[in-house]
Amino acid sequence: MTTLSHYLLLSALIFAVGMAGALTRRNAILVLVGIELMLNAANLNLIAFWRYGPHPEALTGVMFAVFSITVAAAEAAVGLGLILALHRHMQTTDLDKVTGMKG
Amino acid sequence: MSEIVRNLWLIPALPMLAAGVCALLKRGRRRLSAGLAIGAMAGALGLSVAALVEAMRAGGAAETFNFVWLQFGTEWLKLGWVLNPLTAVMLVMVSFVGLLIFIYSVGYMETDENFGRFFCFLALFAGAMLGVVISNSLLLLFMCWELVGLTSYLLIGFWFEKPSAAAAAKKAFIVTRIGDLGFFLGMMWLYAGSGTLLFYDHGAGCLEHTALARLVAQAGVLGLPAAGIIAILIFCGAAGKSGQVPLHVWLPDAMEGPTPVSALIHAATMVAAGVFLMARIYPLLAASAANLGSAAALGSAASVEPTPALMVVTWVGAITAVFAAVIAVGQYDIKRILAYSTVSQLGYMMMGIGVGGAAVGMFHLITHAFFKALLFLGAGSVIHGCGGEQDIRKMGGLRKLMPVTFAAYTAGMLALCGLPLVVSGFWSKDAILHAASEWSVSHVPFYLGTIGALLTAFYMTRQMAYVFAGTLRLPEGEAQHGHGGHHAGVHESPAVMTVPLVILAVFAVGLGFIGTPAWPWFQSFLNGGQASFELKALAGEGMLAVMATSSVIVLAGLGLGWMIYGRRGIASAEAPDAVGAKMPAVFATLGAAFYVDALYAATVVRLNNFAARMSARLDRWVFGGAVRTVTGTVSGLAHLDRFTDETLVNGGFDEGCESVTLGGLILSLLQGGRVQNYMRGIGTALVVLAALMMWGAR
Amino acid sequence: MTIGFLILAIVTMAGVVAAMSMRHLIHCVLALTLGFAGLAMLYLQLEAQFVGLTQLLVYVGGVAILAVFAIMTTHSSEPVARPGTSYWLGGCVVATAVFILLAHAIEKSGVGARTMPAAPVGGVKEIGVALMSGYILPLEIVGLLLTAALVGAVVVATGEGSGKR
Amino acid sequence: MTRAVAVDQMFVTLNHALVAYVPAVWRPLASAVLGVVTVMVVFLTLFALTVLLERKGLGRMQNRYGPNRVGPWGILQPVADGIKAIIKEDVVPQSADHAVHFLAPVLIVVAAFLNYAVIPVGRGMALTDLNAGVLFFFAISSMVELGVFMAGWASRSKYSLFGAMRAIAQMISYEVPMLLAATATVMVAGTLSTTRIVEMQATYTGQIPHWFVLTPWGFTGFCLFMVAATAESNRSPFDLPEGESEIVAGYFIEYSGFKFALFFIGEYLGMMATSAMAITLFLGGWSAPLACLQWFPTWGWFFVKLVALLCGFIWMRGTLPRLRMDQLMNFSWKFLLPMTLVNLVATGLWRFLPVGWERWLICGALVVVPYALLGRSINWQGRKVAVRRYRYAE
Repeated sequence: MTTLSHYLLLSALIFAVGMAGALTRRNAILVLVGIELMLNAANLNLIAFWRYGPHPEALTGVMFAVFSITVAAAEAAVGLGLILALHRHMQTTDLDKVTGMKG
Repeated sequence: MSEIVRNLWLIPALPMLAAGVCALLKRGRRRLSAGLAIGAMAGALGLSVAALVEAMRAGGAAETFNFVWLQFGTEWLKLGWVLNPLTAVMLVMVSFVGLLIFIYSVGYMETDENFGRFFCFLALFAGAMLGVVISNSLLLLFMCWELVGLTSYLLIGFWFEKPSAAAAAKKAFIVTRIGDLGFFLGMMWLYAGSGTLLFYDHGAGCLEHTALARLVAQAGVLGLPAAGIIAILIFCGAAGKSGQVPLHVWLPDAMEGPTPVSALIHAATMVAAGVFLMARIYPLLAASAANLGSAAALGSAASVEPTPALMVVTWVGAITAVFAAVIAVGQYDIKRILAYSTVSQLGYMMMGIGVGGAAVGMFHLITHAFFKALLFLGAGSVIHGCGGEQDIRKMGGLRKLMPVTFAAYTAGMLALCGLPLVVSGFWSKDAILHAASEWSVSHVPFYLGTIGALLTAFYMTRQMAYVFAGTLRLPEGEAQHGHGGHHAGVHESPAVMTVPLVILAVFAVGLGFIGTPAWPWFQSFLNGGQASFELKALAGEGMLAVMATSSVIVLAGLGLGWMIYGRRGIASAEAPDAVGAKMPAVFATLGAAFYVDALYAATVVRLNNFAARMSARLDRWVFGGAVRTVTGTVSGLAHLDRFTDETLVNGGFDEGCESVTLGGLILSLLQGGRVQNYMRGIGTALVVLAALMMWGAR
Repeated sequence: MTIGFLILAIVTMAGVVAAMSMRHLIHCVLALTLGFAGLAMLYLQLEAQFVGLTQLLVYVGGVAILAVFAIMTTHSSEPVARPGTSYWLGGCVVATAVFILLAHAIEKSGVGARTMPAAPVGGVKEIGVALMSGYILPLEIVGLLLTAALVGAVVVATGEGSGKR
Repeated sequence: MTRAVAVDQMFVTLNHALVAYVPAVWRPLASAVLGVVTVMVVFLTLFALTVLLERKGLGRMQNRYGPNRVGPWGILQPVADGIKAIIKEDVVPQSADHAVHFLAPVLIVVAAFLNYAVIPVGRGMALTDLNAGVLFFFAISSMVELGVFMAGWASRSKYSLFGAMRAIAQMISYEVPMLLAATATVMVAGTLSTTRIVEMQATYTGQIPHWFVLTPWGFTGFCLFMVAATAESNRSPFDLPEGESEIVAGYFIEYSGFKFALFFIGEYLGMMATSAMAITLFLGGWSAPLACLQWFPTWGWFFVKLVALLCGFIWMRGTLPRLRMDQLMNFSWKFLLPMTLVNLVATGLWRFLPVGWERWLICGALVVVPYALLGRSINWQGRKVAVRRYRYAE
């Protein structure tokens, strides 16, 4: 029998992997992908809590997940657009080379 | 109120609009700018004629249109325009003469590269002048008046690359400003005294009975009533603008401008604005208890008792008339002769207003505008034909070379001299002399006027003899327009210049018939009455005697001139003047215009310089010394202050700053610009916080 | 733990880990789609049909393709680490710490003991009704957000003054 | 009537009969496997027939015979093709990304087959009745793009990469109007379940069925959907991604042998799947076109309609020339998308206006007027679209 904690642990694992990617990869696109993964992990949490919650008929978690997916899609579009703009200006997507805000 | 009165503002607005558009045009759009200016002027002429018709229909009554311009507190400042016979006549004259001169300018300025600018200024001038004419408010009139002065300045200095032109423009501007100071003071006083600057405002205007009565009742200075003082102050402005002695010095110099400008501004219209102003405020000039009682504010000389203001005007005018005429005899520059002649004639007009009322002066103004414009344009034609030469000694024999110009010039010259019975100048001058002969105060102005007439005829004959008679004395190498041969360069001017000349000539001769004693239409129109044709008025009281005297005088002047200059002819350009040879000292004095400029240079200018130097000394030693003492004390204190500041305060502050900078440098190492470093920091902080929440915060 | 969940979890984790660790960017994105698809399957398994299919549509059909496009357009590849600039270990440590914290929190909280209640009836229609009634305001705001993001992304990606596209 | 019902439901009955032999625990799995196998067999056969039909039909349109050597009238040609594809050497470029290169055709075919899961082939004959069937269909369709990209990218060839990029751009562009066109039906039906949508259309007023295509918005939606579907399946005139004269063969140029055949299958299966979706959404699914024709089995009607639409595709391919890339994009974003949006408005009005001729008038005008305006104002590179008269050699 699958319990809620299984889903939550899986979600935490995905979150951690996404975070590790976002922290270690140098390519801006992959960093963005890592962030998307973190968002997805959160979505999995939402759905799992909804399904195991006391009032699944209220659809709260589903709604939250739907909006979250929508926002994540918008975020991805804008993020990738920004990466394109970054590439046009600096000819690189290597985040280590993008240090224009250096103190 | 008829449509034309309501829309009277269009008349000055049209040329002003044209000027605005011309100013925006590119330099190369010569035809367009000239066309705009001429078209606007033609439109203004059409409207002016309509206004004249309306004024004739209204029969002398002043129709006004007033509006509120500013409100301060409970006071209103109104502006407006007025249509009465004076306005209508002046409008038609200005726009008609202006139109002809505009057309003439197309030919005269043909080769000038600043053609567009010229027409822009001309149109602006015309608009401002028409604004002066229609103003129903002394303030609006003053604004336009100053605008006229500005355009005059601009046009005199049109060839500003010539130092003399630039100097002349400056001189004109400054000298007229002296007069305008009086004008402004008068205006202030008038507003203070009467509470309005509107001329006519349905009984409440400053030229109407109520206000005049108040002004007459108020005490001024020197024992004169306020009305008289105000009128004299305003006359100062008029004297400056109209070149009356002693403010006449700018007008001959103003001839540095292009000849159409001389014709339009410094002969026909602007300088006449002073006379016009006097005519406009004639009720104020003539305001005295006795005159107000007889209710003949704008009446003829007979019913007006001379007031101090009128006397001032008369005397200044009479003296100017003779003074300038004398100077004109000794001049060699074709335009300067005409300029002094203009000054002289303006003196006549002032005298006419003083002795005979507005109508008399205005009649001479109108006729003078035509024939003096004609003379100037003729002179311009001569100058144009001779390739820019202005010295009459180097001319001669142009009668055959420039026949049209000669004919027109002769007509103008005869009109100016006042050839008996034929020309307009005779009738208008005769009216002035007749009024002067009947003046109750003194007969001296009459005699002065007679002498002036003699001199006028004399110097004009001299000029004709120099310019048109004899043989051409133009040196080789000048005015060669490339045709080769003997002075083939001297030529008749193109039709665009001669046609306005001919039209003006017709008017110069014929215009006098609207104001003869037998049929005084002009005078009665201005005075609001009906003219009737009575031949026997010619033989009226003293009329014939004055006419005969004037005829004899004029013929004598002409004959004398012919005797001295025409008969023998002028041998060469270097030959001394016939009069000058006899009386060199006197003649030199005349040539230098009685040394008025030198006098001013020796007195006014030097006094001014001396005062300036004294001010400088005062400034440097007295005030400067005080200032230096104060500054020395202050700067000593400042040094002390600086010492404490730098060593004590700044030292501490710098230490603080340095340590902050150092800290910033160390901290900025954290800000590596690497996003992921920040993210790692955030992640670590998150972990630590969560761990604290979980385990630490029990 | 059921077999289905185990398989899906393994597939998903494989995809996710591959996405974050493979050298070639395109491989990363392809592995990522596998992870996304696995997550979608997990949603379906949790009876969230609509969310699962939306996940598939948006992430596999949209975001992954977008990422691929971005990679192709920028010719990017994972840069070679320069010596002394490797933060690989640091990132991993932080991520691991986060996971340990989360796992600890999950274990401690006791929600994991919950059992799955009966599957809720209906699905898509109820979601639609809820979207159009109780959630109408968020829906409108999300619509606005999407429009803004669309326009913004186009503007940012087009750049100033370039007439391409 | 009972006989007709029996014929209609014979596959369902057969399924139940076969599954009954399996132990109860395994029955759902057995039923699913049976259904999947059946669908695969049936549609693969249909694929073979379609290819033959297309080759013969195109041949006729181009004044030639088409395949006529293998078997009587050439009807065994697909078999020969299949054998050839299987035994041909599978060439993989040396620099290719082998794993991805292998996965791409598989993904495409799997995605194409998955689409059929929600298509109701006959009364009660859908593999699954998902709540969100239509959404499922589009979600799966979007996976094809990924397969296309994988194929193009893994081949390490410029041509295939260009083809893949073109294909993805085109598919993304046309997915939007396609989805919006389908949304119209969903709005009126009030459900995303394909089975329910078809059942709603399978009622009659007199002889006339309640097909959505017989309404103004439905007709518009159907036309838009079909145009988008043509582009979505990379068919002529939208076959730029595999335009032979431009980029040789597009994203699958580096494939040979059975993998190539898989692409081929995937393309035709995709085409058939979208056609089936169009039938489900607009053409009444398995319902008979007239009430009096209901004696014919429902699955029969479905396949009649499917073949008719396929013939339409073939006809279009034989008729229309290929578009340029900019024309393609312009058409999608400047014509199809606005039209679908307008159509959505018309659909909403249709849903809420009272029944009567006014409804027809308003919705019809709302669709026709924008169509005329958009059609006129559409601008290819500054030129208006006009009837072009070709002058042949004179």
